[in-house]
Amino acid sequence: MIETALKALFILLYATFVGFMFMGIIRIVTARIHRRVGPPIYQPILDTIKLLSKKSNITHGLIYDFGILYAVGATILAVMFIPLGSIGVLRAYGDLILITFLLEIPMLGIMFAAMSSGNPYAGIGAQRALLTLLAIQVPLGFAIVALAEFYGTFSTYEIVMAQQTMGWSIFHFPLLLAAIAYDLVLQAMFGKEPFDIMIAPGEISLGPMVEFGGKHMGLLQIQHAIALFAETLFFANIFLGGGVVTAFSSSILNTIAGLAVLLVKQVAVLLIATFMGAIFPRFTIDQAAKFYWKWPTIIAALGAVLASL
Amino acid sequence: MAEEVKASWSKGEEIVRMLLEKAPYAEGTVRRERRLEFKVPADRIVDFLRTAKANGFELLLQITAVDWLKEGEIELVYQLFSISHGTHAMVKTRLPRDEARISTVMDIYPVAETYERDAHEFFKVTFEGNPKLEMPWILEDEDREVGVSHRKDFDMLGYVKRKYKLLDRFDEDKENYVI
Amino acid sequence: MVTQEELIREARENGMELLPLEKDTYELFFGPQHMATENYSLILKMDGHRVVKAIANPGFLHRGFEKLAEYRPWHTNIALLLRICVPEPDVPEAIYSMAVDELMGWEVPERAQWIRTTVLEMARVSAYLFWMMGLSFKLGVYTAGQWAAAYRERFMALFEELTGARVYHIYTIPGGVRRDIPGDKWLRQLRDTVEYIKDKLKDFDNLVFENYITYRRLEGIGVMDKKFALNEGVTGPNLRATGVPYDVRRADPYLLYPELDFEVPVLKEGDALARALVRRFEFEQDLYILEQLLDMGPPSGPYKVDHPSLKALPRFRVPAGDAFAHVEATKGDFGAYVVSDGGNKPYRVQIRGPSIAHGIRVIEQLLVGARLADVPVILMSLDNCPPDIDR
Amino acid sequence: MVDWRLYEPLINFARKRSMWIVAFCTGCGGIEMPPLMTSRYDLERFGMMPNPAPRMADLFLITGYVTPKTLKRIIITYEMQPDPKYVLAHGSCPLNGGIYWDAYNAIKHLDKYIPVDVAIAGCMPRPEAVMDGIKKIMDLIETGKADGWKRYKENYEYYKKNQDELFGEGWREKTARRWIPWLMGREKKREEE
Amino acid sequence: MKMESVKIAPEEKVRKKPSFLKPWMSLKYLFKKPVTIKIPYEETQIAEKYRGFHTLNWKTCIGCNMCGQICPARAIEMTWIEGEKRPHPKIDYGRCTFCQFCVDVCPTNALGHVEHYILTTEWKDEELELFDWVPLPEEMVRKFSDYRHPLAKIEKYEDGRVKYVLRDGSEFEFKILGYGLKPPAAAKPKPAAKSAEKKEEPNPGEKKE
Repeated sequence: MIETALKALFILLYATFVGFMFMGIIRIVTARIHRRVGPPIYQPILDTIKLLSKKSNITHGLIYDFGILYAVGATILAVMFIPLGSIGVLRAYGDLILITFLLEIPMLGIMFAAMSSGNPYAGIGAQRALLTLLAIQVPLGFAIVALAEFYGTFSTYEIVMAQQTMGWSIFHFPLLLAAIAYDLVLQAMFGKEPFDIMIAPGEISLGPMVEFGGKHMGLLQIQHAIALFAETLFFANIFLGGGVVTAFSSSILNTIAGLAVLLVKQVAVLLIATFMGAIFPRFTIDQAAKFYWKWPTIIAALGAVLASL
Repeated sequence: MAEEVKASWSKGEEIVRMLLEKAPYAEGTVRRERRLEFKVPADRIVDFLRTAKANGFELLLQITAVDWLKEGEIELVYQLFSISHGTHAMVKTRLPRDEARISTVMDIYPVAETYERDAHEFFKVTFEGNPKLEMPWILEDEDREVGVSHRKDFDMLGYVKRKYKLLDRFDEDKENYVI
Repeated sequence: MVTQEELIREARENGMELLPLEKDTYELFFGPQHMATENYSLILKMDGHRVVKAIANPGFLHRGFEKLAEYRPWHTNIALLLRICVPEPDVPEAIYSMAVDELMGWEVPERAQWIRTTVLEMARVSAYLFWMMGLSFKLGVYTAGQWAAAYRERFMALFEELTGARVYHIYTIPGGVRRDIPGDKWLRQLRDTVEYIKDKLKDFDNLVFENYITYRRLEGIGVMDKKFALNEGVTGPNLRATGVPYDVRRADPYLLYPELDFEVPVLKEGDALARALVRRFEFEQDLYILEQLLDMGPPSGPYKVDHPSLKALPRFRVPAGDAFAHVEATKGDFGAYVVSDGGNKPYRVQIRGPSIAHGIRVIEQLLVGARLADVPVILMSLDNCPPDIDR
Repeated sequence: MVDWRLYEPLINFARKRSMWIVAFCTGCGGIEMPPLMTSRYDLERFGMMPNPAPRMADLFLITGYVTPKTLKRIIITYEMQPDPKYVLAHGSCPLNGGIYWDAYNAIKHLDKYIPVDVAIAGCMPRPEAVMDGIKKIMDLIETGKADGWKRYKENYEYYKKNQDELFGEGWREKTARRWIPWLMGREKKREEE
Repeated sequence: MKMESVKIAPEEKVRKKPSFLKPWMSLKYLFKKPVTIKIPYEETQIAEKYRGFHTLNWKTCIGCNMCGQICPARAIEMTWIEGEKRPHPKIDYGRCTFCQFCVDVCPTNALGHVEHYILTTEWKDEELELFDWVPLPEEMVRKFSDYRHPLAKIEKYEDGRVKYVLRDGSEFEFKILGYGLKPPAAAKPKPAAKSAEKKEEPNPGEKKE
């Protein structure tokens, strides 16, 4: 029991820290493409400390506070279900659909909070977030179905284990299609261009986040960091073979090596998203929905059909 | 030298002649190359601008109001530009200062609505038929109530002193200035 | 807290008609504290994410230039009036100076004309870079925006060398310019910069003007037709994007433009994409014009009129009369109407910013039916500059 | 109970290195903001970036002159920002009117209406000068001397009196309701027909 | 709607082709050197004759008030200083727009300008005094090469004495007799009126806070 609790704590701390580093990496890489120096890598941590140390805090009622906690809680729960190399707390129950669901519902929590603030921009942002959520469901579902059909299981851990013998998922053609679709979906989950429609600073002033300040925003930053970690981790697990290393005799070394391998894969996923974000303008919401229901859906559906053959 | 240019721009003379034929109530001159000037009585301005637009003056660039305090008149200058003739034209008209009313030219040049709002705000010229004159424009309500305007008799410095109290941070009485 | 009944009662007492907004619409105050509008406000009535009605609310930058100019000596007004157009402050300087030159009957020396033309073109290029930055930021390609802002700095440095200030140059004065070109080194630098920007334009093409998503975003929004544009007093690239080849540099030539060779881009569609492409092409043409000017080289001679009244500026007087001068700015037709009564201060100065036509009625009509996401893009594709409107 | 004073240096460091700026170009100095924020001078090295929402912003740059119409929005925006918040006034105009010393529509002394922490000279200030001002604010934050937000709370009556004197009582409500009849106008006509 | 001599660009030159792949080309800048100038750690090059703070040659200034007349912001006030025959301009950087028309019109070239442009103060009345000064001679300003305002502090005394403390510690002291074009109250006979006027001056600063 204590071991499980310790593991959970470790995962949480690791996820938060690495998530913040990921945020820093995104900012630095974006800055380099912009031809500038960019902030130090620990900048998101400073931002969060500053936000949490704000002296005044505005709240708009119970739902407003609850929504954020809900988002943070759901994200933490999602991290627990995803196998992190050989460490895992609830990985045995790590159902693909469950994790996908848990990765999406933080958006709902933020939306609750945003809606209760009464700011029209937050309302528009929440609408857009909802539509984005709706739009990504279809390709996401097909991608998951493709995975499940191919491996014959819904368990993430089993998929990771299966990849150790069969090779990474993306080396199989049907799953490559699913991976491409899923990567496009990830772009929306990260909130990066061309699908950062719900934030859209130039249009609706950060959308749902417009009313958050101080500690609420600080918590959201933490949530964002963990979510970043969880999403990349999930992708690395189901498509890039996860981080199972058995080369060393010591289990601790194996674990560390597994984490390192995972980290490299996660950063790769992150970089692709960053690159795409740096060079594409933002879609409008109807264009994004149409896009998701067209290309990624077709690709993912093709993958699912091929996988089931 | 300027005289020569004026004389040599025969195309301008032609345009003026053509316009004056259709609008005999106006006076027109060629100032220099690509600068025409018309003087129109205030009650015929709509007719004149309609004629002008039909004859190639497509753009209304601005409506300028000039307050001639000594004459007691407000001069409205309609800056037209003709793309087809490649010339600019000022259409000038004069209104009495105390009762500055003129009919709007919105139905000819819709953009005049904006310019008229501007002229109404700062020169208190009433353009009959413009529905948006009373709409908030640049000034705030409190300024409008006090009567801020660009007319010559508006005492700007006095108003500024009343409104902002202290004028100078470092020196209370910078009245010592001579300009 | 005021209840709704109280509000309604109060409104009725004050003669305000307060009707409940239709059920499925809501108001949105778009600006001035907003990234897409620079201190300019739009009041939108929204139905979902479509705009039902838009009202422009200018005046946040109003300082009463036209009144202030009546209190300051002729030359000093340069330092004041250039604040009307912040992205390209040389344009108000130039038009005011041209109008005063006409009133004085001065023929500006050739060297001064060359410098003025060069400064105007440099201002155009840097303003276009600024516009590119704005468009990219509003579209969400932050990369291009960051580059554009960085490359614009090269022109700022050149301006600094030439005029002694980065943004507010206060350089063009009636009768010529304030100081001479700092030397051949500056000309070489200018040529290098032009080459550099020309090279970098390819990157902008790749990233913005040939980007698939840019096309999806810009196509078919904010469509104007020729008749509408002419009626609404639209000028500049916005008018050319509807198919009217009106360019002040050709229609009413000034300075050295009759001798220069450049093409006027004209497109038919009149949507945001056409406006963006027209602007992009003009940017290229401006670089070409700068090259021609450099090939021409500055003519020798004085850089300002030799006139005794320029010795004692506070007592500089202008004969009575009025004059209108206008130039082609990146935003459109920028004009000044100057009236003198023979005194040492102008009797009346009116500056005609292009945005007064673009920013009020055109915006209000183009936005009806647009998506909320298109609002910043339409604003930017019209290149609306609020200080022009407010003055 | 944790003694937060122990963490004060860390918190102050975080505050000084992560100032988010309200995206509000109040005047002509706004044109020098893009070079400062973007690749050329890149303020993000210090963790500063323009933030569209005032609720999470710390630093308010008053970029140049302020007209009464803008000042109303500035005050509202300033009050929306969470404490601690800092104000940096650019150039001559907020200090003593600048070139608009006799303009009927420009504020002469900004500090009568909202507290200002740092003043910089210039018209308009070069990016380097703005950077110097920001550096100064950073120093003040580190030593805990950037107390504009405290002053605003303590002397609220003074500021409110000045604001009300300029705009008239009840200006907030008046400004909010100003446009309602014009938003409705067309609907009413349609109903009548 | 034809205009003579307009060269219209062919449409295909204006138009571009949308592409999905070309934007990826811009990723090459990931590995290029940033263009950032790292202020404040890196010095930027200021152009020669950049319009910065003023300098005044106290010996050649004839107090003609040409600068005061041309100033668009009325930032210049003629100041009578003890020991000087003619008044000298006092420049208020709370108003100055750095147009330097005053330098252009100065008949004896006494008023000049340097490239220095940085003046940053806390918003406190005693520090804001720095914004209002009688310019110092050029060599005293040029001494500092970091483009900052030369003064560290301005101390004002009751009797009109003003002490400028430069940033290197040296001091510059003089006594202000009064303002305006005319000699203040006939200079000598009525010192009482003068001091009354001067007492008024530091007061508003103290009153406010």
